[in-house]
Amino acid sequence: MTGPAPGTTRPAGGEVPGWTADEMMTVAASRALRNGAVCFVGIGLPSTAANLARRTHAPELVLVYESGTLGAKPDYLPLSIGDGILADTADSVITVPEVFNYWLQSGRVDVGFLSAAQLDRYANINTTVVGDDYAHPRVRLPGAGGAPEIAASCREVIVVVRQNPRTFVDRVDFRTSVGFGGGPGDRGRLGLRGAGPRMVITDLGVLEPDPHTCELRLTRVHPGATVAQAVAATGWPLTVTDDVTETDPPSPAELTVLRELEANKGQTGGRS
Amino acid sequence: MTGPAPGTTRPAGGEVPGWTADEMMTVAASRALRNGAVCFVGIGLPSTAANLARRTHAPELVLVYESGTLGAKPDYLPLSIGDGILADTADSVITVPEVFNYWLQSGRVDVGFLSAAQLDRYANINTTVVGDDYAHPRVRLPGAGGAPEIAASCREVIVVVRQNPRTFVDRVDFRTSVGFGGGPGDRGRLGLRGAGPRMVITDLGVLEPDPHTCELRLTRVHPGATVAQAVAATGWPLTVTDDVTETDPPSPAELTVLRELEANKGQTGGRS
Amino acid sequence: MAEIVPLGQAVAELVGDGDTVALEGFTHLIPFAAGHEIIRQGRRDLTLVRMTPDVIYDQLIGMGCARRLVFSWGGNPGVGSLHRFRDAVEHGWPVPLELEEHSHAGMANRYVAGASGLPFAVLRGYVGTDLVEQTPNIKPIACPFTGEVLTAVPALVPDVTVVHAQRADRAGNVQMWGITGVQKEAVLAARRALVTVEEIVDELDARPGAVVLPSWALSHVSPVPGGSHPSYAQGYSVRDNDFYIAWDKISRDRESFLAWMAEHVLQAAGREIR
Amino acid sequence: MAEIVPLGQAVAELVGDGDTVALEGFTHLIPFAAGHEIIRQGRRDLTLVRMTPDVIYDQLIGMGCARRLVFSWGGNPGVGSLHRFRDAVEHGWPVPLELEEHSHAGMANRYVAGASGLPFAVLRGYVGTDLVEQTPNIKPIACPFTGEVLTAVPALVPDVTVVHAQRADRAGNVQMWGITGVQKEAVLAARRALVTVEEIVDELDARPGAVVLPSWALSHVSPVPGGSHPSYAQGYSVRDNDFYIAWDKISRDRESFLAWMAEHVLQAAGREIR
Repeated sequence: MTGPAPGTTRPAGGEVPGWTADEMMTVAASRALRNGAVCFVGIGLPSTAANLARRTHAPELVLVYESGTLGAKPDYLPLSIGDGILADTADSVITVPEVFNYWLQSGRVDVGFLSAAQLDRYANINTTVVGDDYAHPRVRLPGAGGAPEIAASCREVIVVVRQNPRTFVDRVDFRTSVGFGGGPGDRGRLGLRGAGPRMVITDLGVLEPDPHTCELRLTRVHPGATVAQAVAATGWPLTVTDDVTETDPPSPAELTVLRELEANKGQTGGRS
Repeated sequence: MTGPAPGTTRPAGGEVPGWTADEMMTVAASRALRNGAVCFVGIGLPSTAANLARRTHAPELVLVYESGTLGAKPDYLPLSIGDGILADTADSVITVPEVFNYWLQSGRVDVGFLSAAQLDRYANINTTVVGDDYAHPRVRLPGAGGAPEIAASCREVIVVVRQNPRTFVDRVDFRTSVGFGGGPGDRGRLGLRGAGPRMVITDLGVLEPDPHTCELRLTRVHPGATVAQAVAATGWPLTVTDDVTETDPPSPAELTVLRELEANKGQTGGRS
Repeated sequence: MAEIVPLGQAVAELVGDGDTVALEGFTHLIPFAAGHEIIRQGRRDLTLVRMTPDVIYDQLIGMGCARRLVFSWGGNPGVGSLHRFRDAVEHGWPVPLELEEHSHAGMANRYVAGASGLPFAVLRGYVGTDLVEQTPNIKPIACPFTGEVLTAVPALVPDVTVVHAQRADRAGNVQMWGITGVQKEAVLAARRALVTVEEIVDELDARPGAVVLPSWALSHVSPVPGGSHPSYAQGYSVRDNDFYIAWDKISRDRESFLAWMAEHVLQAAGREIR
Repeated sequence: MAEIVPLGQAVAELVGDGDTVALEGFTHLIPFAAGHEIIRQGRRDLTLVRMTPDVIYDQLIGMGCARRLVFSWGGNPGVGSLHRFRDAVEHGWPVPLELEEHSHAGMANRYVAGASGLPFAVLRGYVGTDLVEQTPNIKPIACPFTGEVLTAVPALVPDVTVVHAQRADRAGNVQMWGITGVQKEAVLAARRALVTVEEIVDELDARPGAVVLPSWALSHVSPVPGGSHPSYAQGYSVRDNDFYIAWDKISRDRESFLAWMAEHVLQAAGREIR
């Protein structure tokens, strides 16, 4: 796992008939994956997005789950990172140390998905504790999991997270995974080999780092959401690009596949 | 491989009817293996001795070949460390890095067999070059193979080598593997975790380290060989214990099994 | 050579108060039954080690068996938080829980170092994160050849590692397949190792993807059919996802947790939950 | 994704003069045919890397392809010396051969570091041996936690690694089984990788002990039935032990060696020795 488990879907700010905000978020994430890419996926939305992509525009997408399955091709959505369907359909099942050393650390993974409990303007991520005192946290979160090294070693990272002021904060209480650190040049100084976050996909739109300042800027809003909503949902003065575009709505094909995937989630789970 | 490849058998100093000196050497080596021990074996005489032991007094002997076969139970003597029969009969086939890291380095192996091109009174071993100038050797030998770490990490080491002044030298030209280094305490100072050489089995007899000085002393002679021969075959003033005993001759059972093993060596090799 | 003994005896002989214990498993093959036996035997002050502490660790923590947790991700996979874990960290109930926190890559390499007889492991990790300040067990190390600075973490050497596998032969050689995670490393890193298995068979015929743990590398093997429930054993059972979801409600409240444990674990010696 | 191309094209595209080349194999699955193709294409100044350089390296060295050898054991397994290797080291024929010499444990860990994207590996090794003085690539390193001093060796990162495997599917995913030695690490450590296979199949059905190298981790795959002869490919051929014995006589003498190479390798493009 690479962050807190996902909650349930909720409608976007402006109720839009036809699909939920989470469906839009998942579709946007799936579109961000090019065919043939090697993708490191955790359970939840990233796994859904990757499997949606594999069934639509990216049939050659290579899924790597940190449980040790290389090239898994699950025919239903696994409910856990170690679901048997992943081993059954993988090109190769390897050990956990091998996943992290031979495949992730070596720089062989193109895209890593991360989620966040807190995220700042440089896309630094907190999945450890909420509150200023680590020893006495207000909320104890699951912790780092694979995230710090995914953030460090994947060629690029895509963050998928719902946008609200509790999550989009001016300063993360704990830096579990590094985005752009304190700004330009920091990744290089830290010796991180991947390029870092390429985009942050939320239920309202898409944020992308400014190539010069590395600060996240709103570049897209989803249908039914507004720039004003995105700004209001962000705990720092959010920069908005002059040419904010609107995300193409989910296509009927995307929605059909996505809903079929959700309907058959964890198919055999607990039905022994 | 852990040393130079074995040559062919030759009769002992005094010709003894009934068995060859190499047969006596192999039988003596096999007797040194207790049932249930985990044994790291190279090809040649050590492999023969270990398989003889498994068929006589030590049916539970665990054979580990550095090619990555744990618990191999070959039904004929392999001609190479990577013979298919080893993989076919192993409890587990693992990678070479795993053999050396998880099994040897971790201290899980009881007995390691080594051979030598040169050996000194502290059982330090040379399998690298003959001659004083490494860059321009008189004879270039195969090199270290697994020997340095076998010598370092096995709980104990048994050296099997033919005894003559060219091999049993006052000073090895190159120290490939450490026996007792310069004498008492050296293994500890070097951080070597195994106890080091327990015995050196030759075609003439058996040498064992003095518990105080660590220097090899002649403790046994094989039937047909004499103390005088052993002393003459040693390039340093060989200490002889007061109570030198004579090795029990190979039993008919040992000889039968050994010869059957030799007769069927590498059975399927090249017979495709 | 491993001895094949009943679970109760194996835990009694191998797990003591204050021990460092790793019950490993990566969603698959989690040794729940062994964890329940540790709870029944009332072990205390354990240092629990695990990459992904989940429901069985929530139970051990909630029953007050643990003083310390060394981990990298603590949650109820696909469901949410571990409420007993959170209660221990946030409110010290039933006893305070010290944390030593790592990343998956760091934990995996710490087991590898332990299995390899090395005092530490080297990785590209942790750099720039706040994890570094929270433990002395993450340090920089320079490459003697390039000068590049990487990260070192100390070897993990549990007093006991417990894993669950599909089967063993009568000599105590263990075979597991499917997702085997970091179990081999965790077993080889430990001073003592217990493997619970679905069944004992005459012959371990070769299987694709099978990992074999030789008997001579193990302490005890205990036959415990269904011993990984609600986790699963590929080829024997499927994951009881409904239980993981139900656990969220059971564990939210201290009383309902204690009542559930009393009924399903403390009074369940011999018969395991299904 | 790996391209499936003929051996000649694969070697021409992947192996250049002066490259560091590892043709790995541990008695089993040694890529002889690829080595012969490198000889036919007249590559020079290669740095050859291998744990156990055997007959194919004797041939590459004797034909003057190599300037340098990085290795841990050089011999004709079960037979004796490598005469061309010795002639190059002892008399500089046909060209001098620089040596960088390690132990098996050191070489294996150097490949592991290369495959892991680390600049070095740590092991308990070499201490007290004369190997340490012969290369700058063996250095002490202290544990940052215990202070214990261990040994570091730099990562091996070949320009090209070549291995032989049983089969590949049409997408270029490779499957090998039996003794697979250090081949996976050698492939993942390299900048480019070539795998020769006994056959291309539609489907790689799961097999006990099978190791899969995904197509996306490889450069080229070349079908070369019998491409490991006189070594063997488990399930396809057995080791030609008679050839290894015969090689001792063929290679003893420079002229007989050259004559044999001319007849069986140089003039054998397309058809491989049987």
